[in-house]
Amino acid sequence: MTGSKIWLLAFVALLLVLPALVAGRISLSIFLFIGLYSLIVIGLTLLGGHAGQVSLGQAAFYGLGAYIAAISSLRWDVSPWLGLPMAALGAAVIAYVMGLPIFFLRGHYLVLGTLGLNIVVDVVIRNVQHLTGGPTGLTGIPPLSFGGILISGDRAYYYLIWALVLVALWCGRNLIRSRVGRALAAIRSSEVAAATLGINPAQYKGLIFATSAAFAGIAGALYVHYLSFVSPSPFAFNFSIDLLVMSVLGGIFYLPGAVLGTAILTTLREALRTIMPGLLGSGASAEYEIILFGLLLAAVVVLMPRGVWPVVARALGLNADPRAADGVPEAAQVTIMEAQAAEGPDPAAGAEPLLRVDGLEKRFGGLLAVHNLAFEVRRGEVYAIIGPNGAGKTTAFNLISGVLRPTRGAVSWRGRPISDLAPYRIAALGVARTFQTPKIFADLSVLENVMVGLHRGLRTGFLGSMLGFGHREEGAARSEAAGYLQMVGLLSRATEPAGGLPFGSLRLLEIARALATKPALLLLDEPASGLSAAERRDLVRLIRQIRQAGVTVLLVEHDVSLVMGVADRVLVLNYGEQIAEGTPATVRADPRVIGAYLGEEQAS
Amino acid sequence: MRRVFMLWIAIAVIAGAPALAQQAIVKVGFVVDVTGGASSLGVPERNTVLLYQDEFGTAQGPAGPVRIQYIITDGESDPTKAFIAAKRLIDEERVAAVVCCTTSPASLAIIETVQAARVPNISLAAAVQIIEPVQQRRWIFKTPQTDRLMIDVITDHMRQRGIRRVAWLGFDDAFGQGGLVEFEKIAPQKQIEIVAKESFARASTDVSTQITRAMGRNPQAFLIWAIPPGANVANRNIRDLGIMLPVYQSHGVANKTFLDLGGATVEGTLLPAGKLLVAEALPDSDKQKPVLLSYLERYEGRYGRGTRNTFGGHALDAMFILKPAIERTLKQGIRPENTGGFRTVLRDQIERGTKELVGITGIFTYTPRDHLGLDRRAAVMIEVRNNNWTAAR
Amino acid sequence: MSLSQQIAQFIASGFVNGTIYALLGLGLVAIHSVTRVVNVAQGEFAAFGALLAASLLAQGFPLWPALAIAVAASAILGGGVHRVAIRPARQASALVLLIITIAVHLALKGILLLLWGTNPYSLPPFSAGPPVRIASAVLIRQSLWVIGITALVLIILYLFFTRTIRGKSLRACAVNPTAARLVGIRVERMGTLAWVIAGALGGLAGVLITPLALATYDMGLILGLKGFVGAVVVGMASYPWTVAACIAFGIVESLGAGLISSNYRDAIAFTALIVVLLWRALSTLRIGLIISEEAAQE
Amino acid sequence: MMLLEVEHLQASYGPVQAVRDVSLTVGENEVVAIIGPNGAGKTTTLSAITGLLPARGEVRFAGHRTTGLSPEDAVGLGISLVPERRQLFATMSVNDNLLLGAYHRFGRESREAITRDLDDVFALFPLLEDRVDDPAGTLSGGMQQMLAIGRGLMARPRLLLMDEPLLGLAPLVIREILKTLRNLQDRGQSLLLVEQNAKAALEIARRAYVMEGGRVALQGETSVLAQDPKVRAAYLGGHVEPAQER
Repeated sequence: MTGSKIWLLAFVALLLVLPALVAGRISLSIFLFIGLYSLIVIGLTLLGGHAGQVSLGQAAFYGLGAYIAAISSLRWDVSPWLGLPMAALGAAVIAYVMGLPIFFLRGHYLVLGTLGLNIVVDVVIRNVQHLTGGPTGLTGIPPLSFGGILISGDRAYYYLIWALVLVALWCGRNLIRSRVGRALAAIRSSEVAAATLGINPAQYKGLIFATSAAFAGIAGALYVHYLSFVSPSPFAFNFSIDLLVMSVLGGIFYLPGAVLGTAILTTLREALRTIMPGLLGSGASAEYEIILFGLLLAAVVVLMPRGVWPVVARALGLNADPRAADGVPEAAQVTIMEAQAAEGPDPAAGAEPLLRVDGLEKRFGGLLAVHNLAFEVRRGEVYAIIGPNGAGKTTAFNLISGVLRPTRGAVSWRGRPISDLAPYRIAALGVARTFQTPKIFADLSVLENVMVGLHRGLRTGFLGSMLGFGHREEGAARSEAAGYLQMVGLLSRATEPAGGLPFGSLRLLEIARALATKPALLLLDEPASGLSAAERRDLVRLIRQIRQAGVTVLLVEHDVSLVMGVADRVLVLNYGEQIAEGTPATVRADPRVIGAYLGEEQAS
Repeated sequence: MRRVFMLWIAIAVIAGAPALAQQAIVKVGFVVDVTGGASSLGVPERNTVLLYQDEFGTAQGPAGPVRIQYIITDGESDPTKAFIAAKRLIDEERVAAVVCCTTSPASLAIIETVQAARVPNISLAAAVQIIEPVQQRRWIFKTPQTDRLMIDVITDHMRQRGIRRVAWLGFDDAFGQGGLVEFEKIAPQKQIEIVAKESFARASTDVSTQITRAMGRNPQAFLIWAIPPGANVANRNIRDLGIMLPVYQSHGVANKTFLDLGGATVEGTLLPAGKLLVAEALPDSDKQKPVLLSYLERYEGRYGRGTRNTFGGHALDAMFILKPAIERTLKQGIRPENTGGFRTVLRDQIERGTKELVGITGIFTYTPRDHLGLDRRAAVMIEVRNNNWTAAR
Repeated sequence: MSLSQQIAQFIASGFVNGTIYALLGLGLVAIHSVTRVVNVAQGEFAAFGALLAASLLAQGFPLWPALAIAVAASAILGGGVHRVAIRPARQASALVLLIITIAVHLALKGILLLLWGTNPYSLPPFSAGPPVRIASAVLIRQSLWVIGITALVLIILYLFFTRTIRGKSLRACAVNPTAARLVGIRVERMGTLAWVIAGALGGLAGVLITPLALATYDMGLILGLKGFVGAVVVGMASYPWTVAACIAFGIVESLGAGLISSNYRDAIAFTALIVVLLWRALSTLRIGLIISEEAAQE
Repeated sequence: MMLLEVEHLQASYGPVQAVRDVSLTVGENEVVAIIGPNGAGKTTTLSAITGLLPARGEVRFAGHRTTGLSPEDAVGLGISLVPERRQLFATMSVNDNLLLGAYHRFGRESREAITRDLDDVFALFPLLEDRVDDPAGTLSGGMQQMLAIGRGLMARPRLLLMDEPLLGLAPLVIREILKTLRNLQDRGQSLLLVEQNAKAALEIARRAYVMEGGRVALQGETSVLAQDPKVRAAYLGGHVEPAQER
């Protein structure tokens, strides 16, 4: 049995005996509220830590869940047990509908957007008095009952809530380690990279927002049935701040941190409430409590910016990283060649070029980055674009992969215009790319990075992932990903965090990841820059291997020698102008190319 | 890192420590809002308990004096926090009775808890739902006048002045809502038309928008249902806009803060309140007068002249009610260690034994049908004159 | 009162409120542009300044020296917060810095509570006299002080940022911190300076609003939030646009409350805010994903 | 004594150890170039010398050990960097950019001295004077580069480091900048120049270092290096893999 399992069992055992342990000494309600808030914070951790979306509006969903449960059981006589899923679903649906637009916002805008949402919900609850009872609230909400068994009293709710917390932790853990979890982590690292691997960031962000809202909604429903009373003030945005503090305090990247942070914050407050009067006289405490609380919070966050959990985990001899548990993957099974061979001949081959770029232009403010770019890439070739820095090569790549919208001109894929498509749709067509500065998902392992590339080929959905389905699929995916790693020579480092790889390996990893999407066209953006001479030789070998497997390659590079070595055809750019196109030999002989690269004097 | 854990364990031990000490004392738990939005009410409540806890610190039992310990906890103006605080008092301290809470939502939040735990509770909040329906609120009493009683007094005064069109300006919270509900019920009975209903937040810094809107409906008077500082902001905005209509406020402004902040802008403002504010002006025949004067002397002696307010009075009334009830319970031979039995008998004693008890807020007589125990004698109309409380004409 | 009179009144009171928000918003922009911190405790500077001014006045200080001391003390408080709480954690993520300012907000609130209690305090209007009529709106004299002093502060800030090398170096830190270091500007010290300015602006907002709306130890959060709204809508970058956005927010808030429903005052204001944010976000998205991702990394 | 002496410098850029072992010197009134392919560690070397990145090894400037100093201090000592991609204060005016270049001199020297140097820069780049109130970001690439150099000069550096001053510029502009650099050279300004445009760099510098993979691969007089077949191969292609191999 592993250390983590022993500690988990110990934790569950502690939860079980806790009521008996504290009976008559410490009110169980504190532990009950720790559980209740943990439920919400787990959702916030999934959202903030794993998907990178910081919400300051979580109390709104807690409130929505509470009011849905209260109103349905009190006003509409819905069985409280139905109220629980209704609260979860209601909060989730509202979160998804409102979240989709809000997630167009980023950074501070997202924080402000969710905060605004919280305030709007709060105001609406206060004012729809015929339903919500207004600011005074609703009394007499029935307790939960299941087939005649009444859930009432602290113990019953304590066990129910903590059971749900354990379920939520389990679901969260499943989610993190699943295909969906990887996609979310990828989005957090780089939305652009995730999108070019075929992941629709808006959809996933909306879904995880909805999930976190569902957790909060369930907590809200439990709250009202436990108290049998609801009023709007616990759901104001101040509580959203509290929730965020809990999750950061415990460690927003770690699920156990959600419970830990909640426990610390709640017990700290209660402890201060108890200790301070003892030190300073009855009733004279409130002022010091807040000060001390603020100072402690600041100190903890300054000293442990990743939260308390990693520190605790180390003390317990655990590995805090939820992903590190898996062992080294099995040997490779699948390679790029087989995948491509299975695709069969291209029906349009010969008639239509694979990729066609026509009169492409991109303007940033006053700067013309790409000017009247036009070329065609034929199936099966290695086509290279060379030119000095600042010649607009990378911008061209961004236009082709849908990451930027062209100011003018068109990109067509097998004869079909694609310049209006989102990057994840273009990826789905079979276009994969790498980036000039590798956009690696640094928090994922090397293997998982490649598995993100496999994302579109896997089936397990959001709910399935949460419930832990798709083990077999995962196993196969791991082997397959290992195959791609072997191909680029990184298999031995599969379990390492990708962020720790040396620069040259990052480039190779990015190529492996792109290959895992089984592309028809691979765009390589300056793959040789930053590589040592030996690494360049490996790269050339790899590009040839990829070409032999039938994948078309479009290459942007300014290392002329490398391009000359691998390309079938070369396009030479100079300041947004196409000065030559043809085979390496033709281009090399072109006086204009020599002029651009060696200076005019030498050319003459 | 081990040290972090040790610290944590130390905190846990200290936190749990009070629960370990069990003596033959009767504990009474107060949950009042020392911080947060309702702190202008909660602080005088706390101050009063601190002032009187020694005097009310012993109960005469048949086997000699028994100590009454008062435990004060901050409800932080948040129903959930108040709920947890009350829970802890009941479960950990095993108090004989709780006095909770300062505000109506918090008082409502703990109803089921005190009912289920069978602990007598005295609420310091206004809403009538806290004690009604009495059949489902057997364990709950309250000391402040209800909004209904106060609105009754105000509307009578309005009629007397011939005011028929009133603009309502209330907080957008439970306090404001509670007042509006009663006003809407009572106003038609007295042929008063509510021409505008505007609300504003506790933390508002400017209410002139709402006032401007209300003025569009030509009211003859404003009725503001708020507490300071919001109540002052509204009152001041009315005067700043050059509006000279009569301004009525609620009993929520019956404290020194209102006068200090208001200055000239609250001159002439009318409000209903307990007799405490105008105690000196009462006729000597008034039964409450000596009690009021004694409280004032003590409170203002400690916290400064003019600091009188009715909220501390509500808390003191709870102590007035509890101490004799505890003594009667002890006399029945119930030991305080028998927490459950003690609570049950104490509840009965509060309900049956509180008769014509002269308190600060009024004269209390609880019955199984009435857990408010006050009548019209408990409120008078007051007018601010020369920045002081005077009996209104 | 006719509808047009009412609207004039709504706009006037919204304008005054917006001016106060603007002072807080400016402080937030100063802090964020130099130190990349969203300061939740900004409103506490206002509360501190206001409460201190009230106490000084009660101690017998004349009005103007009391105000000046209060604003200066708020400035020192701002710089102190940067030195004590922000600088030691400058390497931390934006989220952790946000949490630190939440902690600072709590600690400061507690200290204010300890020193001043829960009672509200008031300051006298800076000058006595009957309200002034402008068009059909009534403005009390303090409102004119608010607008006038804010305008003066804006002019001073403008001159500081455009005419002095210190002001220019502060802007330089915001525009390009790396380049600023390369020309020898000590960005960390500039960070403290930004916090000092923010503290002063906060304190000023506090003493300006107190004659209108009273000061309490917990007045800060809501004030700061509204300043934040104005600052973020224009991207936490531009001083003049922050002022415009804050005033616009004040007017929208007031008009929404006046014309639609005062009950939904905040809901209307924040819905309008979300709509503006979305419009901004979508217009960035039209250019492409990379641009918006880079914008998010700022 | 050399003005700048660097021995066994090591530095990392994020996870990449971009500089593994670099030793170089720059003398008074000397122009030295570092050339090499993209990613060879040239920029990191300059960053490490100015203190933008933490470095290990030995850096001495004018006889004082300066390893690990901050860029703010470096400017005060007389090391000024014209960074890669110019790093201008884009929303601020040309004039403000130049004044900020002299930031560390304010309060120490007279306003007149600074104004004099400002006129000097305008004499060097007359085009800038016409746009003196325009935001730096609205200038063309070439003028931005001139402004960046001008800003560097405003610090009155004993040693001016330049990172890719010719990057992304049109040939005509390149000639203009080169002319200025020669001009500076004639005035006795010490220069350490990082450039990918080997041709131009070798032309202007007296000595050069060729970097590859974070190390100095070759060094020497530029006249010698320019004829070196390996240097020619690296910039003309064919060095990595002969094309005929396919």
